Amino acid sequence: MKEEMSRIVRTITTLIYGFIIVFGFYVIVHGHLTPGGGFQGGAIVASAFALLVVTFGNQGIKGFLQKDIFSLIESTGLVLFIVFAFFGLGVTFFYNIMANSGGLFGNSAIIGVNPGDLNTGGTIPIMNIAVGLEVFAALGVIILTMSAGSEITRKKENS
Amino acid sequence: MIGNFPYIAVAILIGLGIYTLIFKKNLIKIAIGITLIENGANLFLITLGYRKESVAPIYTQAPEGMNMVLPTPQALTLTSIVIGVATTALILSIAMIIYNKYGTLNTDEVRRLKE
Amino acid sequence: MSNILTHSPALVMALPLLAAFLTPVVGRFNRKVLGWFVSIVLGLTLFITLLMATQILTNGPMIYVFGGSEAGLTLPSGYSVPIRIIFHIDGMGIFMGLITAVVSFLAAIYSLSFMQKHSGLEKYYALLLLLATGMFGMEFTGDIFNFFVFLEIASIASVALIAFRSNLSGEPAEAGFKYMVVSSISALMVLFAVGLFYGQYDVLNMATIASVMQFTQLDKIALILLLTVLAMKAGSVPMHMWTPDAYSEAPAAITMVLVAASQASLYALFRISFSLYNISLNTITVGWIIIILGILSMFIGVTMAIIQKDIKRLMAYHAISQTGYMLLGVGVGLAVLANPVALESFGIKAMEGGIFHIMNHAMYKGLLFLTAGALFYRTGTRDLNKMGGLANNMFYTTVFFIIGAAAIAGIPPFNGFASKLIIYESVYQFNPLLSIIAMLVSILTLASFVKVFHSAFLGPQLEQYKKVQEVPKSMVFAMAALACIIVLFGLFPDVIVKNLVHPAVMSLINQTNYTATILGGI
Amino acid sequence: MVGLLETGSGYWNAIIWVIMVIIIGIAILWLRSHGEEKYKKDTDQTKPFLSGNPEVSKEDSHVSASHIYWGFTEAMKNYYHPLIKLHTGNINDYSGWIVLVMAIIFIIVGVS
Amino acid sequence: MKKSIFGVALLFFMAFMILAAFGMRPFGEPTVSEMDDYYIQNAQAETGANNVVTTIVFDYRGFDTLGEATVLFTAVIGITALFREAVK
Repeated sequence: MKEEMSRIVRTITTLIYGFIIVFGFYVIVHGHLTPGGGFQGGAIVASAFALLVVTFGNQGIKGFLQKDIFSLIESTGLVLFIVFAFFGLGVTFFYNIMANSGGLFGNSAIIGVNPGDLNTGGTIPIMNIAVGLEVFAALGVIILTMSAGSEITRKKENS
Repeated sequence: MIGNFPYIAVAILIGLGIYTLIFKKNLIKIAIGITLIENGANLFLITLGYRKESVAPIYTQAPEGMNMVLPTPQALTLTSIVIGVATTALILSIAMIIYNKYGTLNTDEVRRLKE
Repeated sequence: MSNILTHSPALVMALPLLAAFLTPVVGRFNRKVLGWFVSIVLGLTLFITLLMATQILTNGPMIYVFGGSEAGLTLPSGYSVPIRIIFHIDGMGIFMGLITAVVSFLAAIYSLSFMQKHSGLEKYYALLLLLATGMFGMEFTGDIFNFFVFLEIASIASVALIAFRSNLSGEPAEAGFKYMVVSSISALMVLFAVGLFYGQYDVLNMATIASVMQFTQLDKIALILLLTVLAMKAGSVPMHMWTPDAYSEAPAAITMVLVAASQASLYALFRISFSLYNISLNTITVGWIIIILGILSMFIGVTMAIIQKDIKRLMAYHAISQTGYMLLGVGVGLAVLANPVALESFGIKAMEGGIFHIMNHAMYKGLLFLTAGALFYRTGTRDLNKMGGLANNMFYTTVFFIIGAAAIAGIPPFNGFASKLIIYESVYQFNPLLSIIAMLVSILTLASFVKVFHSAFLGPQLEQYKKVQEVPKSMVFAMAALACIIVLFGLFPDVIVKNLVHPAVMSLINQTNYTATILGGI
Repeated sequence: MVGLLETGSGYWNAIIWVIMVIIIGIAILWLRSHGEEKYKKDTDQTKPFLSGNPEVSKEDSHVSASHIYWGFTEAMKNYYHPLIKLHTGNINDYSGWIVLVMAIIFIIVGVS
Repeated sequence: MKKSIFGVALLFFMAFMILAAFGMRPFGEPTVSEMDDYYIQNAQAETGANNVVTTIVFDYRGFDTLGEATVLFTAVIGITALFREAVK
């Protein structure tokens, strides 16, 4: 992505990328009620970053998307995930302690078809969020690294 | 007979992928072949999970009294799709490194290691 | 303490994973402590693995249900199939787990000074931890899809490690690409076989599949897919061409771990053919297929090794030919599995030889690769033509190389001789020709290592290596530990065979125990 | 007895082997100590006799790796040529070999 | 020459794959579905989540998901390690 794309594309991108990110987080948070979950939502959020990279080129997004922050978010998500797996260690690894406990995300669902209650699922929503963070950060790092690498390749070709 | 067509599609996808691996000489095309095989395997898994006149296994506002498709293959396919994404990203970036170092993507020239 | 024992299968997986997730953060703050941090974590893993080993060898197999309401409760109430992921560690699994733990720990110790000059160390150590985790998962899991996941982890981590030095030259990237392609094929074929099993039996637990297995046409096809791709991952001729590339281009410590990783695939091959389909498959045919693969690997591997000029390529071809011994021993055991008399008289012995050879091979081939790495560390070349007279400068390296070479060539009293002797004598009763070929291969192995010793260590001191001195302490320590293990195994092979190898063989042969551990009494 | 390993049709004990090696070595040294040294040091008697030719220096007499076993490889040329030709470092061939072996095993196991 | 041999091998491989396709049970009629019926019936009561697939991904087979996240992490580490000097 040497130079940025046309004015139309830039305007539309600046308009919609926020909505894409919000929709991705919606998919992440409602993963235990509706189709979707951490991976799908994270992929949606990362697609917003891909859109930014394609539109503005990785010169234009410097200072806006930093790889270090992404890798930090990625480690955070993974550590959150494995720590909530560790919390079950009183019983077994990955035991769902918070399900039906009445606390956070602790309501027990109505058996059978129901409109859905966000405050259910035990550790599942938390793991959804953790995996969502990890996935969008990981895909963001991949996008940024590979676009920068392709720029180096282009430099080599031009010279 | 007609019920086996999805499996035949799976076989054809995998065969095309392996054909690409053997007969195509571009590293990027080889990556595409691996993706083809992987999609064949994913299609196979998700095909196994289908059950006639059933709905997705989600209770949120599901139609009453319908039985649901098997949920396990969908979970497995999700896992294998993410694994495939990781594999493809890594293999493409290795191809980029090779292009930087060798100046070519032809498998006949990317063979400094032999014998 | 008992708590740690109960949860040890989870801890063995979770500790390196957590450390791997934290390694980039640690490396950002302080690069000095990084190597020690990783070494300590892998040492803890080794300690937990030893605890598990004592537990399993005294009280039988170990079960761990992830997310279950109880660690040992595999079946939900009133149900006949396991619904959760189960770790199922028996004698064979813990045997391989010990190899993995020892090898990865020593690799971390060796890397302390071997990788010092390289950049991106935190990524290197994170990948090393992830590779160890993937191997542990492959060896401990009792769930076939879980096995696929860990196979992918091990493959991707080893690819990234093989290509790690691609900032210096292009060859590591090429080797990484080749290994990536072949390992992706293997992993996807494993996934396809998983689908075949799931479509027929609607279970993913290996023991349950084994209990309901009725060798249909689809099971046959799944067996063939798994057999081929796992033999390929183990590096058996004629699917071995990735082995020299990958082994020679990876850093030396990683090459030692890669040997153990390919042996994890070998373990999976044995597990599939013995525990999943026991005598339900056509044991004569499949056993002979494995034997022929082994003979080809032995002979072609060693003959290609003789003409090599790159020291690590030479050793990689030797790794192929040693894999042939394991395939030969266990293949004989599989071929006579259906007839109890032959199994009693020599089949079990042959399998003991083959499986004892796995551990010996991991040890002495690791030692040899580490010595090759030490030579590369000091001389900066892997070309045997450019070396010479290094025995004057590097005393310890020379001694360790002699020990390793004697062990791989099967010279008493080192450990290679013990396992090779078992293989010769028990295979001779099955078919004398195979045993004679094995002995010939052993002679050729000795010949090619005499070549390495002569051209690298003997001869006059070359002037460009005048000021070469001994390698740093941590590398010497790693090599010395492996050398001590080799000598001890060579002096007291019976202890190892009686306490470690025989339980492993029994846990492979006895399928009813394997299924009964999960499903309760049958 | 420690170290006694049963090897299918025989036995192997490394300890006894080491002890025997030590005993034989001592015996050889004892015999050697009974030899007598007639030759004089620092004369031509101690030099190697290459049928009158001067002794080549160590640097020249060191054989480099690619020349070792030249005779062996030369004798087995018919075996090595096709073998080396098979090892094209070409990734297409790698996957081709996998499919070939898979097909062969398919046929063998399928008919049996 | 070698290519033709590989092509024949590929044909045999495809033949066996098609054979396997015809050997499969017909599409949409699973013969045994014991494990999945357990999930569909008990997932809500055991975990309280409505989405059965998510309960499998994060609870029943949560360890697979950990491995899967680890695969992604491994790939990211590998890619950043490959480009570590080219891309600062």
